[in-house]
Amino acid sequence: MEDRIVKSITRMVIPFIQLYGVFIILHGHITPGGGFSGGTLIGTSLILYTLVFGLPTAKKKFSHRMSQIAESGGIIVYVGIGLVGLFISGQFLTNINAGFPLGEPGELLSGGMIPLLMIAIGIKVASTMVSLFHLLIEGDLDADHPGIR
Amino acid sequence: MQIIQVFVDNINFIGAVALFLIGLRTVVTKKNLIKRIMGLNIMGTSIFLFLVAIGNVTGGVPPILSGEEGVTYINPIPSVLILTGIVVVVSITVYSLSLTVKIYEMYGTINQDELTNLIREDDLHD
Amino acid sequence: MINQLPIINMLLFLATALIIPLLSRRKFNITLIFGFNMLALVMTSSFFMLFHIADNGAIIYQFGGHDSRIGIEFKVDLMAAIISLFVVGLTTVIYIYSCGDETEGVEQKEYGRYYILLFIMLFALLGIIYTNDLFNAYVFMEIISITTCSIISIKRKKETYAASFRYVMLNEIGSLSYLFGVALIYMVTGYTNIDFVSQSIQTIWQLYSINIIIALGFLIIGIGIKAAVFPFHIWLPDAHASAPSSSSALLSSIVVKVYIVVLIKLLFKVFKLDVLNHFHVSDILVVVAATGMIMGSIFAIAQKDVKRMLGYSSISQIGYIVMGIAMFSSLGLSSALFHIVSHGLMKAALFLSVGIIIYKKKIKKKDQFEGLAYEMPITMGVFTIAALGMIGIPLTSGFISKLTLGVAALDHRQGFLIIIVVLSGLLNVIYYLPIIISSFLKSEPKIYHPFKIEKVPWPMLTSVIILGIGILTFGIFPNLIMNIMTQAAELFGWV
Amino acid sequence: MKKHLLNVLFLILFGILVYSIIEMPTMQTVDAPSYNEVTEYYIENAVNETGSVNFISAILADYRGFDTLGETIVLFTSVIAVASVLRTVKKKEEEEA
Repeated sequence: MEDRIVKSITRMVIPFIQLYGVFIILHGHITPGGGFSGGTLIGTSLILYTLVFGLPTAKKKFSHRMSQIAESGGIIVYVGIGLVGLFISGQFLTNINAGFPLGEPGELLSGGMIPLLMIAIGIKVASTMVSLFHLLIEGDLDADHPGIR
Repeated sequence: MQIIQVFVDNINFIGAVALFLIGLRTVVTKKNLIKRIMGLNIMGTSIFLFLVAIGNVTGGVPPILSGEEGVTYINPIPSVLILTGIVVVVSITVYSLSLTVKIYEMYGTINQDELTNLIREDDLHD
Repeated sequence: MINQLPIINMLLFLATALIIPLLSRRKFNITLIFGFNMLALVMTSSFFMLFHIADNGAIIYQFGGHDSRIGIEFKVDLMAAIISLFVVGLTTVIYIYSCGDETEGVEQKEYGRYYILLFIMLFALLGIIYTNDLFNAYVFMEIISITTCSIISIKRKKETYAASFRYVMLNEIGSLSYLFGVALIYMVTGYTNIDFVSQSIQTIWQLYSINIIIALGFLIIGIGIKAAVFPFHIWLPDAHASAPSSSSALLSSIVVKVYIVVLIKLLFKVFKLDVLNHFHVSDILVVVAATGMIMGSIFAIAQKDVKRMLGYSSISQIGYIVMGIAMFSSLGLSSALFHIVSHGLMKAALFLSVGIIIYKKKIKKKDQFEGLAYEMPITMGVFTIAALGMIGIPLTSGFISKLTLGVAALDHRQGFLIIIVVLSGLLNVIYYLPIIISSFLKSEPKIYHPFKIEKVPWPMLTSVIILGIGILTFGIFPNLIMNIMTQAAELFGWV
Repeated sequence: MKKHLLNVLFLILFGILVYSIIEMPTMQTVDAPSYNEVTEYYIENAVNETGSVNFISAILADYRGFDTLGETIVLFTSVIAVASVLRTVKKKEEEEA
C-alpha cells in the first residue's frame, strides 16, 4: 500500500499507543487494567504497523526469533518470580512471605511482586498477539490470494 | 405480577442462556467453519455475561480502594475468572482459525458438507 | 521438602518444554535424552510421593501460603498419586516409542514442537490431577485441549486437519459447558475450592435443587464430551485414526483417562452421594455405560481401518470404566481405577504395535494383516496379548478388571449387568480374533520365509515389549496395584 | 424435518434452563450467596497483604496467581500450536522453488 498520509499518521500515532500500553501495564495495581489490557494495546500497535507497512518490514522490526525469546522469557520471568518465593519461604508464588517490599498502597512503586508479574504478562501478551497475527497472514500469503504485501 | 418481577430480576441469566444456546446451535448446525468458530465465541461471551451478572452489586463501585467510607464494592472474583476465560477463548479461536486456513488450502472449501464429501472420496481412493 | 513435590514435578515438565527450543537442533538426540531424563526424574519423585501418601495421607499444597478458600490449593490424595504415577510412567514408555518413530508420525522439522507440546500437555495433566479448585481445573483443561488437538494436527496430512477441527469444536463445547457449570456452582455457593463447594452444597442443595441439577448436567456433559463417554464420542474415531500412532496412544490411554478421573472427583468429592442418589445419577450413568459398551463394539466390528476400529473399541472400554464408577461403591470405583490402568496399558500396546506395522508395512486395513506374525513375531505377539486382554482371557490384566467389575455388579445387586459385560466381551472376540488368526495363519504357505524377520528400530520394540510384560504382570499378580487401589477407593467416604 | 426437530430441542432446553429462575438465589445485592466471606476477606485484607489498591490485580497476580500462570501457558501453547499448523509449509515451498 503506497499511502503517504496513512504511513506518516501511523508513524506518529504508534508511539502514543505504545506509551499508553506501558502506562496501563505499569499502573495495573493502582488503576483498572494490567498486563492483559496493556499487552494487547502494545500488540495492536505492532499489528497496525504490519498492516500499514507490510509483513516484510514488520518482520525486520519484530523478527520471529525476537518473539520466541519474548514468549519464553515471559513465562520464565513469571516462574522465576514464583521460585523466589519457593526458595525463601517454601511457597510457590507468594508475595509478602517472599519479602517483596510492599510499599505504600496507591503509589507506583508498591504491590510487591504484582507489578513485576504484570510486566511479564504484558511482554508475553504483546508478543503473542503480534506473532499470532504474523503467523496467520503468513499462512494467507501461501494461499493463492496475494493478501497484504 | 410476581412472575414478571422474577423475570426482570433474572434477565441477565435468561440472556446468558439464550446466547449460550444460540452459540451452541450455530456450532452444531451451521456448515460454514468460520460461522462455527463465531458460535464458539458467542458461547464464551454468554458465560462471561453470566459471570458479570453474578459479580455485580446494584449501586456498587469498581473494586479499587476508593478511600471513602461506606461504599459497597462489587464482587471482584468473577472479574478475575472472566479475565482468564477471555484469554483462553482467544487462543482457541486463533488455533481453530489456523486450522480453517489450512483446510481451505488443502480442500479449497470451508463448507462442512463439501468437506465431508471430499473426505469420503479420498477414503474410497485408498 | 516432600510437600513441594507436586509443584516441582509440574515445573520440571514446564522447564523441559521451555528448554527444548534452546537446545541445538542439529543434535536432536541430546533433546531426546534430556526429555527422557526429566521423565525418569519425575517418575521417581511420583513413586516417592505415592509411598509417602500411602503412609501419611494426602499432601495439601496451598499456593502463596494463602488459606485454601482464598487462594488455590493442590490436594494430592491416594487416587491422584496413583493416577499421576500411571500417567508419567505410561508417557515414558510412549516417549521411548516416539524416539524411534521417524517417518510415519511427524516431519523432522516438527520434532521440536511435538516434544514442546508433549511436555506442556504433561504439565497440564499433572495439574488437573492434583488440583483441588474447579476453575483451576478449567484452565488446565484448556491447555490440554490445545495441546492434544495440535499433537494430532502436527501430522500435516489432509484428513488430519478436518479431524482436529472437529475435535477442537467438540472439545470447546465441552470446556464451555464445564465453565457454565462452574459459574452456576459459584453462583449458589460462592466458592471454587472443591472442599468448600462440597460442604456448601450439602447444606443448600434442597434450597436450590434446580440450579444444582442443571450445574451437574453441564459439568457431566462437559467432561463426558472430553472423555468420549458414549453419546458424545463422535470426535474420537476420526481423531484417533488420523493422528500419529504415538499421539493416538497418548490420547486414548492417558488423556481420556485423566478426564475420567476429573469425573470421579466431580461426582464423589463435589456433589457426594446424597445429592447424586436424589437425582438418580447412578441409573442414568449405568444406562449410558451399558449402551456405550455394546454400541462401541458394534461400531468397531463394521470398521475396516485398524486404528479406527481401535478407537471404537476405546469407546466401549470407557463404558466399562463409567459402569464401575456408576456403581457408587468402593468395589466399583476400585474396579474402575484398575481398568483405567489396565486399559491404558492394553490400548497403548495395541496402538503402538499397529504403529510399528504401519511404519514398516504401510498397511492400515484389517484384512491386510495376513501372515504378518511370521515377519514381525514380537510386534504381533504383543498385539495378540493386548487383544486377548481386551477380550478378557485369564492371565491378562483385562480379565482381572472384568472380573472385579462383575463382582462389583453383583455386590450392587445388579446382576444383569454381568450379561452386558459378557456380551460386550463376545463382541470384542468378533473383531479382534479374526485379525489374530489371520496374522498367524496363511492361506498360501508357499510365501512362507522363516528367516525373513523385519528389523524394527529398537526404541519402538522396547516400549512395546515393556507394555506386553506389564499387561501380563498385572494379569498374574493383580494385587500389586489392586490393594492400593482399594485403599484409594475407600477414602471417598461411602455410606 | 431434522432442522425443525433440532429447533424444538433447543427450545425445550431453553425452557428448562429458564425454568430454573424460580429458585434463583438473590442476585445483584450483597445478600447474594456468592458475596460471602471470601469476597469480604479480599476487600478487607487485600490492600494490607499485597499492597495493591486494585483488588482485581491483587487476586489475579497474587491470590490466584497460579491461574494466571496457566493462562500465559495457554497463550504460549497457542503460538506453538498455530506455528505447528501453519509455519513450515512456506519453508518447503522455498526449498522447492
